[in-house]
Amino acid sequence: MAHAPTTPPLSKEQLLKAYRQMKTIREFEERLHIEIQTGEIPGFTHLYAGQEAVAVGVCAHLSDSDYIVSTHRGHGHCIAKGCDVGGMMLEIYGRAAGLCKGKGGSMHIADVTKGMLGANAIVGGGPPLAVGAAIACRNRGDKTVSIAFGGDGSANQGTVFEAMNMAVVLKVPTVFVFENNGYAEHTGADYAVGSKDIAGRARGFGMPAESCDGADFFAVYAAAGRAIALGREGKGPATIEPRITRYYGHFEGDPQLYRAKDETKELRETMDCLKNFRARVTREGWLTNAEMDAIDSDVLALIDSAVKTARAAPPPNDAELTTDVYATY
Amino acid sequence: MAHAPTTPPLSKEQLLKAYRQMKTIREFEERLHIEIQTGEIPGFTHLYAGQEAVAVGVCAHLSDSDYIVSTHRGHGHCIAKGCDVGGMMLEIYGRAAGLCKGKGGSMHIADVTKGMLGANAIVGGGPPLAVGAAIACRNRGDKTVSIAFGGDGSANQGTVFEAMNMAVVLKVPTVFVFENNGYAEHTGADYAVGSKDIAGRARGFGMPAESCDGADFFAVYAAAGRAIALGREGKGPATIEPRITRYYGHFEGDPQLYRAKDETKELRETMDCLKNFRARVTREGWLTNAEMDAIDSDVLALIDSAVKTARAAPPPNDAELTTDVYATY
Amino acid sequence: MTQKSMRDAINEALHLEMERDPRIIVLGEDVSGGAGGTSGNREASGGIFGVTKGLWPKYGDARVIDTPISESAIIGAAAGAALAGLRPVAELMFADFVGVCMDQIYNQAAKFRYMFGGKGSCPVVIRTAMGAGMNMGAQHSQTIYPFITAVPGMKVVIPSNAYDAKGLMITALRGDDPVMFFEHKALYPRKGEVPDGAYTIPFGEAALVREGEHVTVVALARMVVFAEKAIDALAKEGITCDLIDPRTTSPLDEETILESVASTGRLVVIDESPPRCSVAADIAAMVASKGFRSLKAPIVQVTAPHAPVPFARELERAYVPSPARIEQAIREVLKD
Amino acid sequence: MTQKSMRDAINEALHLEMERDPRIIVLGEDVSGGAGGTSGNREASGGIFGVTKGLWPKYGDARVIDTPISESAIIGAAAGAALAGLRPVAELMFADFVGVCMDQIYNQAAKFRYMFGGKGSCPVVIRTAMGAGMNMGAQHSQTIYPFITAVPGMKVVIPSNAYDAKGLMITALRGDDPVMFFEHKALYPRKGEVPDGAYTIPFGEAALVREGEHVTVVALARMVVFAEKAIDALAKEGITCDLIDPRTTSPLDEETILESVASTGRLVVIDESPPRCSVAADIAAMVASKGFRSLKAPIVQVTAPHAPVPFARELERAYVPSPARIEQAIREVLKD
Ligand SMILES: Cc1ncc(C[n+]2csc(CCOP(=O)(O)OP(=O)(O)O)c2C)c(N)n1
Ligand SMILES: Cc1ncc(C[n+]2csc(CCOP(=O)(O)OP(=O)(O)O)c2C)c(N)n1
Ligand SMILES: [Mg+2]
Ligand SMILES: [Mg+2]
Repeated sequence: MAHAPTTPPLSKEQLLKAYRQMKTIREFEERLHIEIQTGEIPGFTHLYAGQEAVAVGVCAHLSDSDYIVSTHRGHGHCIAKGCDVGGMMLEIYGRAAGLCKGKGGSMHIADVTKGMLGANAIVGGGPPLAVGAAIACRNRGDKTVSIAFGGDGSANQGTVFEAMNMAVVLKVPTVFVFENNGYAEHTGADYAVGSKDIAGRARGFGMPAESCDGADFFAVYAAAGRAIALGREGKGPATIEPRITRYYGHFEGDPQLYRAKDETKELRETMDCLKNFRARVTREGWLTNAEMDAIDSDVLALIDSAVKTARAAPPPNDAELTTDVYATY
Repeated sequence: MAHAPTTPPLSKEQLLKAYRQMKTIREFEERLHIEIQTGEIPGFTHLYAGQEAVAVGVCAHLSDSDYIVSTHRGHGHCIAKGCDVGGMMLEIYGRAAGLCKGKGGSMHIADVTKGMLGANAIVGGGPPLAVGAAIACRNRGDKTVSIAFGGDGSANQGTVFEAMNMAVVLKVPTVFVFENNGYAEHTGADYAVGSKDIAGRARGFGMPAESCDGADFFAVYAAAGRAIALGREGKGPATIEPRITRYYGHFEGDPQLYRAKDETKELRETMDCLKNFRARVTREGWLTNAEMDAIDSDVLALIDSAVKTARAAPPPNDAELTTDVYATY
Repeated sequence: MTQKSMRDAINEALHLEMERDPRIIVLGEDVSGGAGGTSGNREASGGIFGVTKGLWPKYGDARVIDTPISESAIIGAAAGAALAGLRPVAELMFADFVGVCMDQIYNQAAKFRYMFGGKGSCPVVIRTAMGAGMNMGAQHSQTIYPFITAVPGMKVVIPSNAYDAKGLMITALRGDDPVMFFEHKALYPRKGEVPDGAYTIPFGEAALVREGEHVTVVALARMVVFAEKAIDALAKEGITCDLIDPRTTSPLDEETILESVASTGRLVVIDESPPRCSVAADIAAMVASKGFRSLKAPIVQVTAPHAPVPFARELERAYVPSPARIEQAIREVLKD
Repeated sequence: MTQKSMRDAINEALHLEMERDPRIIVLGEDVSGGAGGTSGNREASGGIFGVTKGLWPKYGDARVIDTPISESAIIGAAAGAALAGLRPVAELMFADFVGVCMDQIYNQAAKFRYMFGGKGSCPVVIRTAMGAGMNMGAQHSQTIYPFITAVPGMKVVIPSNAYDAKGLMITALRGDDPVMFFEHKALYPRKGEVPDGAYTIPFGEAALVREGEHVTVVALARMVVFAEKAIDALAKEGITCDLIDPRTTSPLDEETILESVASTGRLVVIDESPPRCSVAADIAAMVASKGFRSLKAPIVQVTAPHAPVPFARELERAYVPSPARIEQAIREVLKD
C-alpha cells in the first residue's frame, strides 16, 4: 500500500544520526557480549541491547549543555549523549587511555564536557544528581534541561522518590526516564512496583507523566519531546516510562532463570527498535535502505577498530592509584 | 434542636477512655509547656497539643499486640498506646526510673510490651520499622496490625516512600498515618509536598488513602477504622491523612515567625478536638459533662503528681552509661 | 567432615537455623528471585551470590521475602520485625550499599536497646558481600566494616573461612543483638572442612591461625589468606609469626592480640580498607595504648591506599594489600 | 577586629563568598524557612541554628533554596549542581542524619573525581551541626566525623573556634573538592576575635594552640576548649603541653603532630566520639607507626565510651570527655 509522502518529525540529518547512534549502541553491546566471553574484560557488565531507542529518542533532543545521569546499564546513554566510543571501549577494558583512565569502568563512564554526569552503580544514585544539575540549568536561565535515566527497579528506591518530589517543589527542569524493561535483576517489575504503574506514581508526585513504547524511536522521541519542552519552558519536571526489554541477562553471565524460555528470542523479533525504525522510515520515504546500510558498515568498522585498539592498549600505571582523589592535595 | 438519641460508634466505656486519653495528652503537654520554662527539663521537646484526636482516634482500635511507631512528636502516641504516664514524665526529666531509664528522653520513649516501638528522632525513621512489624503480624496470622505515625514533613523522606511501596508489594497490614499539621519545622506542607496531596500520593503507590478532619475524634476514628480493617482482613496497607494543627511551635522555644500572628490563638478556638468531642457526645447524649469533668480533675491530678514525682526523682547512676548497649557482652 | 565453600557453609547455617527457629525470616533483593518473572521459576536466584539458595522452596513467601530495591525499607523492616519478635536476616546485596540504609543500621537497629533503657532487643542479622578483587569498581568493592565497627550497639562479624563463617552465623542467629555479617566476595568459593551439623563460635574470640615467635600479624577476611601465604613463605627463612584473625571486630578480642604482642614485641596489621579511621588503625591504636610496653618496633599497618577502589585489573591488584606487601611489612617490622 | 560567635563567623563567610562568587548556592531544610507559611515572612528561620541568616533576603529563591525533608536529594542535588558548575553549600541539619544520605556523600560526591579519571570536580560543601552537650539524645548528638574522615575523596573540616571556622569555610568555598564541614553545636555561641574581611586558612595545617614541653595533646572541636582548661590548670603545677588542633582531619597535618611528639615523647588524644575506628584511634595509630621511636609512654586516648549518647543530663555529662578527665589523662601519660 503506497502512502503519500509525510513530513518527518526530525530532519534527515537527525534521522541519520539517530539511526547511527542506535546502531552503534547495538553493535557495541553485541560485540561486548562476544568479547566478554574471552575473559579479557574486567568486572561485570550490563548490556543495553534492546533499549537503544530510549537513550537515543531522549538524547536526540539534547545538546552538550544539557545534562544526563545514567545507571549501571549506561553504555547506551553514553553513546547517545556523545561520549567517544573508542574512549568508552578503552575504559571498559580498563586501559590508561580510557575515558576515565581505566579507573571507572563500565559502570562509571562519564564525560562532563558532554553533559554526561556519569553512569552510576548505585541504583537510585543518579536522580538526586539530576535535580541538582537542573538547579544549575534553571539558575543559568539558558533553557537547558537535565535527564535522569533509571530502570523500573530504581523507581522503588527512596532517593528517586525524594528527587521526584524535590524537582516538583523546586520546579526545575528534570525529566525522569524510567526504562521499564520488566526486570530488576531477577525480579519482575510488576512484583516490585506495588502500583504496577510507574508513570501513574509519578503523577501522584504532581508532575505530568506518560508511558510509551520503548521500542519505537518515534514514540520515545515524541514523549521525551513533550517532557523536555515543559522543562525548557520553565514548567518543572516530567516523567516518561518507556516500556521496553533487554535482550541479554541482567549482567553478562546471568542465566535468566526468571525468564520464559525463548522470551528474548521472541522479543528480538517483536521489539526491535532498529527494525521498527527501518520499517517506518522506509515506508514513509524518509530514508533509504542504502543510506542505513552504509551506516551499518561504518558502525561495524568503528566498533571493530575500537575493540582492536582497546585490546592492544596499555593499562594504567600503578602511580595512577592515588591521583585524582582530590583536585588539590 | 433536639435530636433523637443515636447509637455511638464506640461503647460508653471506650468513649470515656478516649476522652481520658485525649485530655491526658493535652494536660501532659500543657504542663510540659510550663515546666520546660523552669529549665529543669533537658533537651528539646516537641509538643503534641492540638493533635490528640489523631493518636487517640487511631489507637482506640488497637490492643497491646498491635504495633505503632512514632516520631519526634511522640508523647501523644505513647499515651494513646498505653505507656505509663508517670514513667514517661520521669523519662522526659531524664530520671533513673523513667520508661527508658533516662537514656532515651522525650524523642525516644518506647514500651515494647505495649506494642509501642519507639518515638524516633529521625524523620522517616519509623515507617520502615512499621513494615517489619507488619511482617511479624502477617506471619503470626493473628490479625494484628502495625501503624506508622508520621508528619507531613516526613512524607517527603525517601525511607517513607520505600516503606509505602514495600508494604503494598508484601501486602502487609501497615497503616500510614500522616498527621498533616501544615508545617515541617518552619516550612509549610503545601510548599514541601509537591503534589500538595499526601493521600493522593499514597494512592499513587497503590493503596487506599483518605484524608479526614484531624480535630474530629470521630472522623479520625472512622477513617482509621476503615484502614485498620483492611489490614486485619489481609488486604494490605492503607493511608490516612488527618488534617490538623499544632498549638505550639515546632519545638519548645520556636518563635514561629512563619505563622500568622494569632494563628494558634484562633486555631485553639476552631480546631480543638476536646471541645469538638465534648460538644458531640453531649449533643448526642452519649456522655454527660459531669462524667467528663470528673475525668478532667483525675487527669490534672495525675499529671501534677507525675511532675512532682519526676522532679524529685534521682537521675541515673553513671554506671548506667555503658549498660544496655548489648543484650550479651 | 566434608569440604564446603564459604558460600555453602553460610547457606547451611541458614538452613539449619531456619529449621530450628520459626522466628527466622530472610529478606532482601532476589533472595529467592523470580517473583513476577515469566518463567514461573520462583527460585530463579537464591541470592545474587547464591547464599540463600533452597530457602524459598522450603519456607515460602512468608519466611523468604523478595523485596523491591529499597535498602532502607529492607533493613528497617528487618529491624522492626526484630522488635516485634522475629529474627530477621536481611541481605544487603553489596556492603557498598550501606550508604542508602545507614540510618536504619546505625541510628535504629544499633541504638534501640540503649535508647529503650534495655527494655527490648533487636536481633537482626544483616548479611552483606564486601571486598575488592573482582574488578567491580569503586561502588561495588569496598569493605565498609570500619563504619560499622565504630557503631556502639552493633556486633561485627568478618569471617575468613568457611568453617568460621558457619559457626559465627549460627552464633549471630541465636544471639539477641544486631549483627552485621561481612562476607568477602572473593572467599565465597573457597573451600574448607565444615561439619554438617550446627555449631557455634563465640564472638570476641580471635583465632590463632599461625603460631610463631617473631611478629604478631593481625588480619581479617581475605587478608588472612594473603597473610598465611606471606607467613608461610617467611617460615622457610626461620621467621615465624603469630597470625591472629579477630573474626569479630566488635567485640574485639584485645586480649589475644595483646598477649601475642607481649611475646613477639612486634605488630603488623593488615586491612583491605583505606587507612583512615580503619580497623587497622583501631587495632594499632589499641596496642599503642594497652600494649605499648611490649612493643620493640613501630607498628606497621598494611592497608589499601587513601583512594577509592579503581576498576582496571592492574590498578585493583596494586590497590589490595598483596602477600608480597605483607611479607615486606613483616621484614620491615623486624628491622630493628 | 571584633568579637564574633562561631555562628556569626560562619555566616559572615557565607555572605562574603556568595557576594564574590555567583556560583555559590545554599540549600537545605529551613535554610531560609517560612516557605508556605501563613505569616508571609520568607525568612522565618535562617537555618535552625541561624547560620544561614540574611542570605535569602539578599539572594532569593534561586540561590537560597528551602527543601523538603529529603536529605539524599539535598546532598545529591548539591553534588549534581556542583558537577554542573555551581558551588553548592548543602546544610545537613544534624550530622546524625548522614545515615539517610550517606551514599550521596561517600559513593557519589567523594568518588566522582576518581571514577571520572580526574575529568570533572565536585566542589560541594556540606555543612552540618554535630556533638553532644545539649541533651538532645542518641540521634541528635553524635560527632560522625570518623565515618567521613575514612572516605577517600572527601575533605573534613572540624573547627574549634570562630576565627578558624570563618577562614576554613572560605577555603572550603574556594576549593575544588567536596568538603564536609562539622560545626559543634556547643561552640556556635562561643565568641572570638574575627576580622571583618575575607581570609583563608589552608587545609592540612594544624594550629598549635598551646606550647609546652611535657606532653603532646591533640584535640578537636569542643575538646580543644576542654583541653585548654585542663592544660592551663596543669601549667600552674609546671606541667606544660603542646595542644594541637588539627582543624582538618582529612587532610591531616601529621607533621605537626609528629614533630611535637618528637619533642615531648608523650601523646594524649582527645575525641568526643566513641573509641572504635575513631579519629583518636587514627591519630594514635599514625604516631605508633610513624613516631614510635619518640614515644616514651603508652599513648592515651580520651574518648566517649562505646555507647550511644545518653539523654539524661548527668549521663551525658559523664559521657563527654571532661576537662577533669583530660587532666587526669595528661597526668597518667606522665607517670613513666
Ligand atoms: C542501591 C543498590 N541496590 C542494589 C543494587 C544491585 N543492582 C544493580 S542493578 C539492579 C537492578 C536494577 O533494576 P532496574 O532499575 O530495573 O535497571 P535494569 O537493570 O533493568 O536496567 C540491582 C538490584 C545496586 N547496584 N544499588
Ligand atoms: C532525617 C531528619 N531530617 C531532619 C530532621 C529535623 N527535623 C525534626 S522534626 C522536623 C520536621 C518534621 O515535620 P513533620 O513530619 O511534619 O512533623 P511535625 O514536626 O509537624 O510533627 C525536622 C525537619 C530530623 N530529625 N531527621
Ligand atoms: Mg529493569
Ligand atoms: Mg508537620
